[in-house]
Amino acid sequence: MVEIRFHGRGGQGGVTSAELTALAAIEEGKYAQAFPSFGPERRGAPVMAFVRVSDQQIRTREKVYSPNMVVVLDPTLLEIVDVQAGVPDDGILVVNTKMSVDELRKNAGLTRRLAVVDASTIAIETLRVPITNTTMLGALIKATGVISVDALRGPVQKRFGPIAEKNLQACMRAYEETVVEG
Amino acid sequence: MGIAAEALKDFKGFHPKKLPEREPLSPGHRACQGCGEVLALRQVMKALGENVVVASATGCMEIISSPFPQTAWRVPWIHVAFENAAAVISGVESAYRALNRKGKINQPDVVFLAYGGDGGTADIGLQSLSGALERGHNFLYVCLDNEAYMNTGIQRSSSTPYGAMTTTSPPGKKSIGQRTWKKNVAHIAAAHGIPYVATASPAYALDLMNKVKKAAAVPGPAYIHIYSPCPTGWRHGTDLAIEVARMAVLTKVFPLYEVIDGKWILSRKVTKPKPVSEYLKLQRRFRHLTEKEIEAIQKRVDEEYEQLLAMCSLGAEPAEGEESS
Amino acid sequence: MGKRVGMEVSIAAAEVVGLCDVDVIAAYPITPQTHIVEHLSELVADGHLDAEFIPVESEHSAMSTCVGSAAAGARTFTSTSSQGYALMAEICYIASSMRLPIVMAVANRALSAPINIWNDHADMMMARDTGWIQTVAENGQEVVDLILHAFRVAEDHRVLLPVMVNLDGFTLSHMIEPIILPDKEEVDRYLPPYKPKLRLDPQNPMTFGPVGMPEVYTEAKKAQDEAVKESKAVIVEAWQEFEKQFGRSYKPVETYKAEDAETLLLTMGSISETAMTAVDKMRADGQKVGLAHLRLWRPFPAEELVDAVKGAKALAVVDRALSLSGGCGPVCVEVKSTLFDRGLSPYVQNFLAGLGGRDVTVEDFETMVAKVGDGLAKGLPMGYEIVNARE
Amino acid sequence: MAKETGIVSWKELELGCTLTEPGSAAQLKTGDWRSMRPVTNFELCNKCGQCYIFCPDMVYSKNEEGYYEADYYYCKGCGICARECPKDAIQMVEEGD
Repeated sequence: MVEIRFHGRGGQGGVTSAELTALAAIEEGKYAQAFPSFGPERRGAPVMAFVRVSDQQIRTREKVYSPNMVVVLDPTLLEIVDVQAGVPDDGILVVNTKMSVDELRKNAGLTRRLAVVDASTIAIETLRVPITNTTMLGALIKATGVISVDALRGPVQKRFGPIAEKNLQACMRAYEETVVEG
Repeated sequence: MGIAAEALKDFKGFHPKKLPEREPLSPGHRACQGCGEVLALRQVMKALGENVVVASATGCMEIISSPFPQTAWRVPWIHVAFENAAAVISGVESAYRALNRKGKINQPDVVFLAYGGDGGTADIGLQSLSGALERGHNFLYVCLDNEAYMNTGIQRSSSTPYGAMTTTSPPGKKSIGQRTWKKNVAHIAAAHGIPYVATASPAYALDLMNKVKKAAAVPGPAYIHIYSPCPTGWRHGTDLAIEVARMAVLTKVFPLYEVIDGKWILSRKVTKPKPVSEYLKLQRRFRHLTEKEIEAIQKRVDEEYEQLLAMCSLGAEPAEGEESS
Repeated sequence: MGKRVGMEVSIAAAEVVGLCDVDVIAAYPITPQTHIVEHLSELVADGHLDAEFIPVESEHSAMSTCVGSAAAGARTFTSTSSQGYALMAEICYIASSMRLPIVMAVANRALSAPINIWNDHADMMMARDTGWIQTVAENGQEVVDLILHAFRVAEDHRVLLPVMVNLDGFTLSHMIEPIILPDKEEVDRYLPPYKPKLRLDPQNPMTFGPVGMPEVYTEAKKAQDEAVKESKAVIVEAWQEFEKQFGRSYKPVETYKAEDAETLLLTMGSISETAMTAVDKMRADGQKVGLAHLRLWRPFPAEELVDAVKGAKALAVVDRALSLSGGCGPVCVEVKSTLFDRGLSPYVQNFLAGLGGRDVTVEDFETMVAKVGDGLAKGLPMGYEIVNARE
Repeated sequence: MAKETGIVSWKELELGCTLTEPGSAAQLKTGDWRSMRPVTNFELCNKCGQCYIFCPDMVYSKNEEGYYEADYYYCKGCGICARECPKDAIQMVEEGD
C-alpha cells in the first residue's frame, strides 16, 4: 500500500488532486481511499489531502502519518509547512517549483528524494489559471507511476467536462517536463 | 389578479340557513363546558368537510379529542408534538403531492389543515409555522387563540393580552399582570407574502366558515387566526364565550379582516365602537386593572385599529391629485 | 450487476436512496451530513429522482415532516448529524412509537461543547433508547448496502419501525473509495414497493397519536419493545436475502480471527477496519487476539454477542461516546449486562477512544490489548479509561 | 367492553396506538357533566339556528318541522344557547326539576 499526501491551499485543488488519484486507481481495479484534512480552513489556507492506493482491500481508517509520496502544489508552502513530516527515508517529494532539484534541496532543506516541475507556468500557459492540481498529477505519475495517465482520463473527463482536455494536456506536459532525481 | 383572487373569483359562501350538517369533529369530546375554542374548531371542520387531513399541535384541542381509546375525529388526524403541526402537515401535503404525481394514489383534492393554540403557534411553533408558510405548501393553518397556555393551567404566552392575569403573569404589588402587548401572528403570517390570511371569530360563525372555505380553495399556504374564548382561563361564565367574542370585535380589540394576495380588507368596519372596558369587565382575568391601565389599553386598541384601517386603505385606488410627480 | 466505481461515500448514499424510489426527503444541512442531502437535491433537481425534496428550516421540522410524510404513506428519507440529531430527538421517539418506517442516515459526529464537527458516536448513543433500529457501517459499500437493507426492514409489515443507518462522519462520509452501486432492477428485486399498513386517508379515517393515559401507556411501550426485539429476525432475514442476491454478507455481530482468540477487541463503526489490521499485526506476533464488531446496535444482538465472545478470557471494549461518570460507555454497559445475565464473566476493560475526531490507530489497539492482558494477569479492577487524554 | 374502556392487552393495540374507529368519542355521554339543562319553548322559537351554530358540543339538530332539538346525551349545560337565543326561547333549568 502506498500513501500520498497533497499540500495545497484551500481552493487550489489539492483535494481534487487526491480524489482524481484515487478515482484513477479504482479505475485500474485497485483499491483506494481519498480524503481531505477535514478542517475548518477556508480558501487560501494551507490544506492537505490524502490518498491510499493498494492492490488489496484497504482495512484502515487511520489518518496518514507516514506518506510514501508527497505532492506540493504551491511552492510558497515550502516556507510555512513541513512538507517532509513523517515521510520515510525512501519516500519522495514531488514539488511545483521553478528551482532545480539541487537548488530546491539547498534552499528548502529537503532530504528525501525529489521530483520538480514548474507546474505554475504550465498551468498558466495551458489552462490560463494558476491551478496546478491536474498538472501536478502529471508530475506524480512521472515520478512514481502510482497511477497511469490512461486511468486518469475518465475521472478528469467527468470532473472537468469541457475543460478536461486542457487539463489532460497540462498533465501530459508536466509528465514530460518533470525532472526526477535518480 | 393574484393567485388567491383568481381562485376565489367564483367563490360562493355558505348559506346561513343551509349550513352543512356534517360534523367532522364528533360530539363526545371532552372540552370544558362553554369552550369557545372547540366551538371555533367545530365551525372550521364544518366548513372544511371530510376530504381533509388534520395535523394537531399539542394542546387543549388535542387532549380533549383524542384520549385513548376514543377519538372525536371522523377525519384522518395526527398529533405529533407541540411545536410542529405546520411541519407535520408539510410532510403530509408533500407525501400526497408525490404519491399523486407518481400515480401511487389518486386523491388530488384532499385539503390539509394544521391547527394549534396560541402557545403552539405564537411561541414554540412559530419557527415551524414560518418554515411551512415560506416553503409554500398547500395547506391551511388555523391558530385557535385563547391567549394563554390553557392546557397546562393558564400560563401566559406571547399572545396573552396586556394586563391579563395568568398563573405566570399574576398581578401583584409590583405587577399589573401580563406586562407585554399581544404578539400579532396574523401580521407575521401576512409578512410571508402568502396568498391568504384572515382573522375570524366564532361569534361571527358564517364569516368564519366562509374564510375557512376560501382558505381551503386558495392554492398555497393560508393562515387564519381565530379568537377562541376560554371561560376557564379567562374567568367568565360558561355561557359567555360568544358574548365575549362578539364584544372583542365590537370594541375593536379583535378586528376581523382578510389579507388576499397582500391586499388588506376589513371584514366589518366598527363605526361606533364600544369602550374596551365593556370587554374587559366581562372577564375576571382583567378585574384587577385600574382606570389608568384600562385607558392605556384603550389607547393601544385605538392606535392598532387606525393602523389596520390605514393598511386596508392602501389597497384602494389613490385619490385624484394625490399622485406624486 | 452494478459497476464498481470510485465515489464519495455520501454521494453513494444519496445515489442508493435515489434508486429506492423514495417519495419524500426532508432535510436540514449539518456538517458532515451535507453532501448526502446536497446530492439528493441534485438528483431531484435534475429529474433523476421523482421525489419531493423539502428544505426544512430545522432538523426538528425535518423529522416532523418525515413523520407527516410517512404517516401519509410515502417512502421517506432524511439524514442528519450530531446537534441536528439532538434537535430532532424529541420527534425521533414519536416516529418510532407511531411505527413509521422512516429511514435516516446519520453521519456520526460529536456533540457540543466544545463544538466539534468531527466523528464519534455521541449522536447515535443519544438515539439509543428511541426505539429506532440502528445499523452501523464500516465502509462505503456497507453504507450503500445498509441503506437499501434499511428500507426493506423498516417497511416490512412485521417490523414497521424507523431505521437509522450510522456512518462515521468524515471518516466515511467524505471518503472516496470503491463502491458497487446496485442497478435499478436489482434494487427493485430486493426492495418491494412500500405498502403502508395504516395511513392518513380521508377514505379510511384514523386517529394517529392519541393521548395515552396511564391505563394504556405501559401496554403501548410493551408492544413497542416487543416490536423492536422481534425486528431482529427480519433484519437477519433481510441480510440473508441480501447475501443471496448481492453476495455480500452481514450479521448482527461479526467477528475477525475470533475463533481461538483469548483476548477480543470489540468495536463498532469504521474503526473496526483499523482494528482488523491491528489484529493481523498482533497475530503475526503470535498473540491470540481477535475482533468482534457490532453491525447492529438496536435491537441489541445479545445472543449473537454471547456467541461471539464466549470463548474469550478478556475483552477490550471500545466506546466512542461517554456516559459521564457511569460505570463505562454505552456499548460496554450493554456487553457487561448481556454477559452478566448469562453468568459469563470475562475480564472486561472499556476504552473511550476516538472522541471528536481523535484518530484511533493500530498502535492504540495494540496498547488496549496489552492493558487488558496486564489487567487480567494482575487482577486489576475493571473499569474504563479515556484513551490518549493528555495529562 | 375492553375496547370502550381501553383496558386491553398490549397484543390488542393497533400499530402505534392508532385509533381506527372514526368518531368513537360519540359513545361518551358528556351529558353527565351537566347540572343545568336548556329547555326550548318552541312557541317562541323562530328557527334561526343560533343555538345550533353556537353549541360547542353539537347538541342541537333540526327536526322535521325545522325546530332545533337538544340531545341531552351530549349537552354539558354551558348555557351559550340560552344566552344567545334572540327570542329568549331557551331557559336553563336545574337538573332534576
